Amino acid sequence: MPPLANIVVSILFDGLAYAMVLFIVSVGLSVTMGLMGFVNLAHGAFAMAGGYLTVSLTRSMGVPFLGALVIAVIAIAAVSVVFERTLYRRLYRASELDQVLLTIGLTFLAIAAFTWVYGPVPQSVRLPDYLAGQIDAGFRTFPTYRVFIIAVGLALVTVLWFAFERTLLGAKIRAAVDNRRMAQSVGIDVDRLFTLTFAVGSGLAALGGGLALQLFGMTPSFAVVYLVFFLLVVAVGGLGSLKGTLAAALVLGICDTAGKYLFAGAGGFIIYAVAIAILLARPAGLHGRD
Amino acid sequence: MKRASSMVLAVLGLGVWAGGAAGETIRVGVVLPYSGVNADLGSQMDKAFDLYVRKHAGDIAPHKIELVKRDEGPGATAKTVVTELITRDKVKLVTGFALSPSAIAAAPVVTQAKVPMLISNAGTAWITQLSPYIVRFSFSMWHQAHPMGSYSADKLGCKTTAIGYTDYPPGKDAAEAFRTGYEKAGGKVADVIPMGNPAQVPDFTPFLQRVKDAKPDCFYVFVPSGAHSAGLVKSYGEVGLRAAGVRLIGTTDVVPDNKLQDMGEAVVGAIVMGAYAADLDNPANKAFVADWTAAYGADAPPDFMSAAAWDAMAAIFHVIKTLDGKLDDGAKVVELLKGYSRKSPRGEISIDPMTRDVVQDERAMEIVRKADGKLGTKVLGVVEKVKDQCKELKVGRCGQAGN
Amino acid sequence: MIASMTAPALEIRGLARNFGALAVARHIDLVLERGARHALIGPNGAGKTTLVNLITGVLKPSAGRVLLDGDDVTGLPQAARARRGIARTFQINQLFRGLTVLENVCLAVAERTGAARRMFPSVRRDAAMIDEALAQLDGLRLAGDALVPVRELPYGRQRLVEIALALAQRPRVLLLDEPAAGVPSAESHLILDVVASLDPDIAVLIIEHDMDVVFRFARRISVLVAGAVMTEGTPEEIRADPRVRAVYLGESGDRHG
Amino acid sequence: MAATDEIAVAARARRFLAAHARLRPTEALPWLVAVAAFFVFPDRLTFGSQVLVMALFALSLDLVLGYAGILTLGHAAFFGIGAYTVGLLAARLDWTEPLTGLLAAATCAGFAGALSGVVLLRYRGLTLLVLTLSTTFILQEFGNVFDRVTGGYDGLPGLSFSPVLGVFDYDLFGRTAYLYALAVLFVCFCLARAIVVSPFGRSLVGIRENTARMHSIGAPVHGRLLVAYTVSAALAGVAGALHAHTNAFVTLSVFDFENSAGVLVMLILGGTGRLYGAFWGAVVYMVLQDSLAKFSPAFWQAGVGLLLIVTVLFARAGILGLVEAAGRRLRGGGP
Repeated sequence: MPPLANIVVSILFDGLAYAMVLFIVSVGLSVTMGLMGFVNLAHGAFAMAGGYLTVSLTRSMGVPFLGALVIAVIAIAAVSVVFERTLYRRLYRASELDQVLLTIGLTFLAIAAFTWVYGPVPQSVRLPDYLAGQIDAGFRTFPTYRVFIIAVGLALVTVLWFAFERTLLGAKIRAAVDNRRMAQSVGIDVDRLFTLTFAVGSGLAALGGGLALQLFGMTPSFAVVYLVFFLLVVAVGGLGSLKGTLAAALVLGICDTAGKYLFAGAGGFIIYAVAIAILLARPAGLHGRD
Repeated sequence: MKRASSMVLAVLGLGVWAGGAAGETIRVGVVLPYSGVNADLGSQMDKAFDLYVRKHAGDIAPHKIELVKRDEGPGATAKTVVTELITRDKVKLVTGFALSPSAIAAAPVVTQAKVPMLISNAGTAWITQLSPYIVRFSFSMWHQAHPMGSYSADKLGCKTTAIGYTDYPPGKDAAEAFRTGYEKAGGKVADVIPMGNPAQVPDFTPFLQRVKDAKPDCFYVFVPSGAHSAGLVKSYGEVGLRAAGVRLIGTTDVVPDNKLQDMGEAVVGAIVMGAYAADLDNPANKAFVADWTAAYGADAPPDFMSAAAWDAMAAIFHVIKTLDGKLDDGAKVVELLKGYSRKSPRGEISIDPMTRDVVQDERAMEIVRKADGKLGTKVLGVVEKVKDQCKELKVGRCGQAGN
Repeated sequence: MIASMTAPALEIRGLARNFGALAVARHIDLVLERGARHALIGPNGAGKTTLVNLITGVLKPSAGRVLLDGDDVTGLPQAARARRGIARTFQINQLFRGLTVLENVCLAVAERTGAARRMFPSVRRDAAMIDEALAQLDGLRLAGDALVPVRELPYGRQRLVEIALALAQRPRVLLLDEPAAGVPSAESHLILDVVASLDPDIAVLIIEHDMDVVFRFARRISVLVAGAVMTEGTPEEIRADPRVRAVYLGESGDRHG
Repeated sequence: MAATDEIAVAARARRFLAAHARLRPTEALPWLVAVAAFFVFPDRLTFGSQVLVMALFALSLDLVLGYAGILTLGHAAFFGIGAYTVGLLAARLDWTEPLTGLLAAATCAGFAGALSGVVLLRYRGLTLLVLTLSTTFILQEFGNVFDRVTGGYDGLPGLSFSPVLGVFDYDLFGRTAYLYALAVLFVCFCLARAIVVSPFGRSLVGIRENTARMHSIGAPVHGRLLVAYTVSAALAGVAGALHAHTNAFVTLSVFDFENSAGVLVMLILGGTGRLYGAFWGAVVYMVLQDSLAKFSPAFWQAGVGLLLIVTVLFARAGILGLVEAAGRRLRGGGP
């Protein structure tokens, strides 16, 4: 295989896998922020909870990895509803500053709680054999786990796209993101819609956490250290936009990977520089509304 | 109980330390990251301090020791923490310091207060030059990385090597120290790759892909021990670097003992330079690991940081015993520590009287699958009595006149 | 200077604005002489508020020019036009709701006098500003509410504060966008009385749906339909125009019985 | 009759607005507490000086967030620029005089504020949040790449600054550092206060309350925000310089996200748009964090997190918001 083509394939493949993780975690944040204008800085904590739950299920209870992921998604989605009903909904009409304070408080609590249970040592799980190792595509090999992440990501994109664009529920969500007051006046129960999207968003964050576990390891700081990247994706994509979040995850994921590969010395700059460039040109994001 | 009541008062923000210390109770300040991204490192050392105090409390009778623990994590300023340990908590010594910036920030304080600082991890080479009261029991990156440079060129057949490091001072030091030793021994550096910052574990794959495409004999790595090292080794396996015949070499930070078992088959065959591994075969280490396992379980073994902390505490006990609990004169304590040596879990270690930095044997260790199925190390060779090569070779700031 | 003395207070030439393919303003011409009392009427969605936004600089025109006292201000931003004497009120209140009525007016006074650039307090100069604001409020019978936060005022009084803010700018051209909108009819006369007693030197353009008000107040009327001026004339001419009856008076005729 | 009413109203109005500018007795409280702390906690002054530095940093943020309504997550950039200004001047040029150092820091940080503000202040909301925090990260990366100049994450060690006013040298107990920080904080508070009660400051509040209306009454909104942002950046720079002076050390961690987010949390906790919210927010947050961290170094975040959540649930608008509400209720219920 010629070197240049090899480089391009590497960047696209690794970038795509990275982008999928970014997308899966960020999409829930984007839709909830777009729908209610709620600044949920605790989103990373839900991802972390998903990761730790996956660890516990596979390690202590012997649940297979895939099963553990599914259980984690459902469990975290359910738990998030409790938080939404008891805490978040009191602050829908509060200022964004109060929302910042609440969700940072929740994140701090989550960090302390998970340190209490799991300790500060990074946790990871042993992958099942069919996900470890490599897939030989003839001209080169690809890590199986990354192929798996890409497959999960693409499947989710398809399902979410269908749910968003082709179902009544999706239409209601889009209408509410567009204009909440108008949606309410035509009889859409926006509060319930929010609870639902919040649950789905948190569940997806948990899935992202469970998948990222293999790449980054899981420590109690996960809730904050990766939050910046999720915010970057949401802002660059445009609030409340599925297409935008996907586009942003792809652009940032692939640019970051390319930067690391080609200009390792400047690699740290690139994701931020790209985000700044896009936002200066398109303040509302790639698919945002002005 | 006394401690609990003082905590309550502290919580109330009254800031009054209730109950004076008993005459022969020696207070030692422990500064470690208990919260934040580095909490993991803190806990490895904290366990060692606690264990030593518990095991050896009788050695210093009739004196007692009390550890006053302070967080080195986010939100704390090391200077404030150390100042208050000295002025309010009346500690006679401070130890710990996982992070170099904290030790650097606190250096002027211990100089001014004449209180010895026994470092158990912070690795920037020139820290010991910042104050005559600083003694280091751990290592600088030059202790391990520089010998690894010559060893890999001479003994491991690394004709060409790519260097990857996390882009912060220990990483930069580890890269420069390795390169200095490696190029002097005739090796050729194929690529130098900064691999992200220590705060977030990056997706290592693109960096490793780049190494794979450069096809060097060896890939020398420094990443912070913890989530970084686990992520790196996973990606090393996934990208197929091992299959492509690129050998993973580095310092012990890449394969800390408490994460080793999770790393899987990918790590087998990696060769690291370091002073400690949990399965090192010497009596002191066997006793240490046995005590540790009894206290904390077999799943969470001690690592090189635990060993350094263990030695620092042993030195503190030695000082208390020798000076019969009279530690008011910090200069005297430091004098006593200069030339101090002991049979450590790391083998024989000593403190260089000139630099107040540790002198220890560095071992080239290969990661192997042991008979019991667990991952462990096999010592390939030993470089004896290694001093901090940064100061020996007078590199950069290490060459400037210090204290 | 001479030219600007004789030039109309406000002149609009061929003003147009498109949103994509949708033309919301098509080649509008309009002249307001000094002291003019001009009404702008037209069915909903005719582009009346858009025209106000084009005149004040909230929107940039796709074509055409806006002249203030004969000077072209088309390229100027909103704030610069305001400082040159264009003031407006909003159809939906745009007030500083958390501040008192007095503070609201003081903000406008401070912008006009340039005091708002001052970064330190001065008892003497602040007092002068307060006195001017109070005088303004007094003229609108709002002085009694001076210290009440705007959000606590009844809606009708808030509409008066809208006008007070605009008048505090001492404008030469005043654009009133449905000043009595949303006010119960029992109170609307308070607002219309204020409108009727405005300084005769100010050129006033009023957008209003109530035809009784329009015919009583205006000396000239423009009828805007689908973004274009259909006709312009005196109240009598407009009343007599059959096209106006057809598109506009007919429907409002029903409303007013 | 009507005439006397109006005169009465006018007099009241003048008094009312003047009251914004007039000193209230409660405003003495923070300063009394700060001075009292000097005598009551003589062995806590190093910590106290850190609290005062953060109070100043929060104050600088209040100017843009509390008054002008600009939400930013990049204020650590200006703090860091201030800290590195005095750090580099001392380490590389031997310029160690502290007061001129503060001025230099204010100038550099203010300049950076003006420069970045020209572009950034055209944006709002999440976009601005991400733009500011990305810019700060890039600055930090920049400092890491040029570690020969900045010292990287190991920082500029062993900075020694000249005695304050040429007389007061830094002592182990932090007496000088505390009083120096307190004096600088006081001067900056007076400055900020004058700005806030001035017509300029009121126009910032106008922009926060209703930007559209400010445009229409002729306010050059962007220019106003730019001036406010510049002043705020300069003050943040002074806070950073003070941080460097009192610690005798600067590292790149001054640019950390935690620093930007921490100061934001302190300010919101204290109450925005009130000046003294910056003071009380910093005091409450840092004293609690410090006490809890001594009690339990590993789990102090649980206590701080709980405080934040409870504050939001029971005291919108922060601690001072709660105090004001309580005050209103007392007055309302009293005679």
